[in-house]
Amino acid sequence: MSKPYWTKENFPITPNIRNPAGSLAFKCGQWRSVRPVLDEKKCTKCGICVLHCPDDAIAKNEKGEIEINYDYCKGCGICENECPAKALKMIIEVAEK
Amino acid sequence: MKEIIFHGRGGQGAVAGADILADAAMRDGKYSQSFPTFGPERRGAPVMAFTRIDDKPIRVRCQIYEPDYVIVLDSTISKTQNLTAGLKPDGSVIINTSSTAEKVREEKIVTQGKIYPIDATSIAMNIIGSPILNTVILGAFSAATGEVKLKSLFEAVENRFSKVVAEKNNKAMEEAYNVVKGRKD
Amino acid sequence: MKSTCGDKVLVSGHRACPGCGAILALKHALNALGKNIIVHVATSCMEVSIMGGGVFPKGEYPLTCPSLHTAFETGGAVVSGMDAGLKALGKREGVTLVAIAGDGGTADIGIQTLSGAAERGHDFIYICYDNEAYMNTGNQRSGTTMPFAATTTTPVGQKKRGEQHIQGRLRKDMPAIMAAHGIPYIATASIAYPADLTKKVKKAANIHGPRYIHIHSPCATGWGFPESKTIEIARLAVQTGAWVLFEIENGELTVTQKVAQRKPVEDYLLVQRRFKHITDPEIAQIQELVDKKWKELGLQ
Amino acid sequence: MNTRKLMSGNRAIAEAVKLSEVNVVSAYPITPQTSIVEYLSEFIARGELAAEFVQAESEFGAMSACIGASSVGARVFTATCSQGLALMHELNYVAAGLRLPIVMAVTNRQLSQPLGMWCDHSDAMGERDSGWMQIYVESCQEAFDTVIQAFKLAETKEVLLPIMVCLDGFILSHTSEPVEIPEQKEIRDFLPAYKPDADYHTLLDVKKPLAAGGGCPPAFTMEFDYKKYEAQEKGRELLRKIDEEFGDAFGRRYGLVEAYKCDDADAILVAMGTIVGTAKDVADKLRSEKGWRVGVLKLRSYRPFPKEEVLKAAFGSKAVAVVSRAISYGLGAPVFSDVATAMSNVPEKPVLLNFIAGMGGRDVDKKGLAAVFEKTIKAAETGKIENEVEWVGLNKNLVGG
Repeated sequence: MSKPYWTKENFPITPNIRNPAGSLAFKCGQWRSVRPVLDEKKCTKCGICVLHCPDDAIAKNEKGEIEINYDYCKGCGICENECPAKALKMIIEVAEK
Repeated sequence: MKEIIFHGRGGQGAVAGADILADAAMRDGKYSQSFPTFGPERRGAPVMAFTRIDDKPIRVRCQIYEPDYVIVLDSTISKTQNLTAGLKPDGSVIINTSSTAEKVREEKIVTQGKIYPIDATSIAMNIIGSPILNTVILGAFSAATGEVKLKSLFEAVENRFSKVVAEKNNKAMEEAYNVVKGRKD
Repeated sequence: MKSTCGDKVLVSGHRACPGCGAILALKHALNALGKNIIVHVATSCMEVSIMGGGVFPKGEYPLTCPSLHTAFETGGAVVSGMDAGLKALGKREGVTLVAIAGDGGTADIGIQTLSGAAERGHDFIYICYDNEAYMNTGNQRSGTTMPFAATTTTPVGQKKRGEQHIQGRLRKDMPAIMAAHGIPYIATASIAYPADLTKKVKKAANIHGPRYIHIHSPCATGWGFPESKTIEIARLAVQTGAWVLFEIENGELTVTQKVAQRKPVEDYLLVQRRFKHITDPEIAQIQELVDKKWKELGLQ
Repeated sequence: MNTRKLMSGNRAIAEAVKLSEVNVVSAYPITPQTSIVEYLSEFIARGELAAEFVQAESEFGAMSACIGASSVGARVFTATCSQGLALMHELNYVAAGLRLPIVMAVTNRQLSQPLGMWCDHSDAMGERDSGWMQIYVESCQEAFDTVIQAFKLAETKEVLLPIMVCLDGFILSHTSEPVEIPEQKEIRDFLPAYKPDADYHTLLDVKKPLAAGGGCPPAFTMEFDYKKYEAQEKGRELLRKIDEEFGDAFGRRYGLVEAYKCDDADAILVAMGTIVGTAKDVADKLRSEKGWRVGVLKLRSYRPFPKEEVLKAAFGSKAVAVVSRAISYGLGAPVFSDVATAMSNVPEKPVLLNFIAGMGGRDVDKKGLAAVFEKTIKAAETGKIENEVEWVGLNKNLVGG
């Protein structure tokens, strides 16, 4: 759990949030019950999964490879459904320690 | 404090007249207040407007029930309204009419108070060229009551209208002033 | 893996449902506009996802641009005030004002302020994300709900067959209403066609005056389909002609996504729980309305 | 050099808004507010005021636009009344909660039904608890001066709440009287430009992105409510201070209340707005003609409520009559409740009388107010009241009572 971004000494007059992109601290991946797994052999690096991911949890790295950020992936499965190469597969989430 | 009620019909300038009188009184160094009847104003319908003048700040803000003066822009209103309702016993009425004070009283257009008739319509038509009555009758009011200086009325009119319009109005106002003054002296 | 926002306006960690269509609409639109925007978000799913109660205490705000929420029906008027305020302060240059609202906030409760702002000619982009009902409060019908759709206020029973608005229309035609205001740019878009959507938003960004973009954004929860199918359903809406992608630039209408082989509308309807009660004659009625709209748009 | 001009209450408001150098005016026309926005539109058209005017599609839109403009850092003014103010209701709470220092003139007018456009305070009373401050004025000069004071107070960091300047519809909005207008420079010295701080205010700035107006869970909502409460409490003190500063600069002071001849009074009449002036004349007359020791307490600041001043003025009196131009159906009158609240923990309090007067433009004349004083003096002597609620000027032939 991250802390409130204000302090007691500095309690604001409105619940306005002065913290752009502060949501990156919120690991919404914990909502997930299924997770996408990438078969790198099948992946054509077309980027369709990147485009359609509602949680911005899939990106291409410097080498152009697809990487899934499980911190934010909510496991909707759009990537699996839209992948033209069938390189993504949803599997049941296992409890992480 | 002096309280004045204007009677007129929508479009005759009763409301502006009350304003000009209050403005002139202010220019005399007095305190003043003017206000219209609070309601929808329609052309031709009878309207009232009010002015208060005093040497000290005016605090009262209710309607005027016992005026010191009544200014009548249109005597035909007497058919439907008692023009002098509540008029103080020593009050005066300045009325736009081509008739005399005696006739006005005889015909029960005005039933009480001292009457100052002034043919404001003729003066306005001759000098201004249109039946603008409020400034003309204020000239007569100044002469009849001495409650406001003619010079201050001139200034108030100049402040309100363009130069050309103000000049004509002031000329007509002065004419009415002189008519009443002449009659008095 | 490290997260960076780069040039993104919407980043991860928002509170939209898994597979949300509306957040995709915002992702494409806002990222296309860039950070020099001030956004008003009307009360809606997206408002809650971006700045709902859970977001405040820890400041978990998923945008990199300033945003304001006031109420449900205020978008057009609030951006009018922003437009006037920035102009009066000499700070108007370089800032794009964006009003975001759902279909209810646009077609129903917010139509007055939107109409006023459009008619006065304020400089703003209005984005309506359309999920065809009040999803934030749990799926009540709105002015853009399709005929026969079951919602919680148009349930199906012995006496009622789901949404039953006046005959002859698929939904309240917001783009046509905005076109009647004579504003310089109007577009429809779909989350299934992000390139088309992005292109339209970028085009709008380079035009001054009121601009209106209406984005079809299916809702897995409200419509009743698996959350993995959001894009597929949105695509079916376009492929069956139930949603047409076009733009109206200075009064000139262009269909931007032509569908060569239009699929029957039942392909779109039958995969959604909200239409599971629908009968063949009812499907035929909807098909007729789709055909009619196509004809109006000069399509086959 | 001051200029002294004859002008209506509405004109005085518009002149003050002009000299406050507002950036944005957004409003929707409604009688009797209309001439305020007409004057402002004229000032803008003539180039005398460098502001943007947005005539919104409704009062609801007008307040929304005011919020939008204020949230990007503009000094903002609006005006409305009656149905218009009621239509703004939802957004009034939003403006206060976002802590936006918007100033609004309210030309107090009755609320329909029955339909009418005449004065009473029902409209502003409906917004009493919205977080806005409310100041009621008695004269055109006070209307002018209060707008200037209101911008200064609203924009003070410890306050940051919107303020309504309430003037009686028609009775003041359309009454002309001499008003002293200071020079622009003098006003600017007193009221410098509004400079919101992006780290504190609700300010939408692309260089310092923030999310404003979002949700807040129950664990924190009361704390923000407390902040607004605290701002009104501090605002009470700050209005006293700003009024003093204004007095030093311009020679006119109003206080949070005006206690007129209350020091030795047995009976005190409490009122707001234009009733006060008439009541002062009546009090003087009764003092000289009947020898009654009567006084008048004008409530100028209604929110924040001037608790200390009310207690101080009422101290030593035997009866206090509250004359309200509004009704709280099922109880009595809101202003009476407020005065009673202020006195609730005072051990030896005067008898309190609850009068409703001037509803829907019913003239509150000298006769009516003299009757109020008479009843109050009687209560001062006997320590008893005749009726829990008294209706002044009610035609009892028609409705009994």
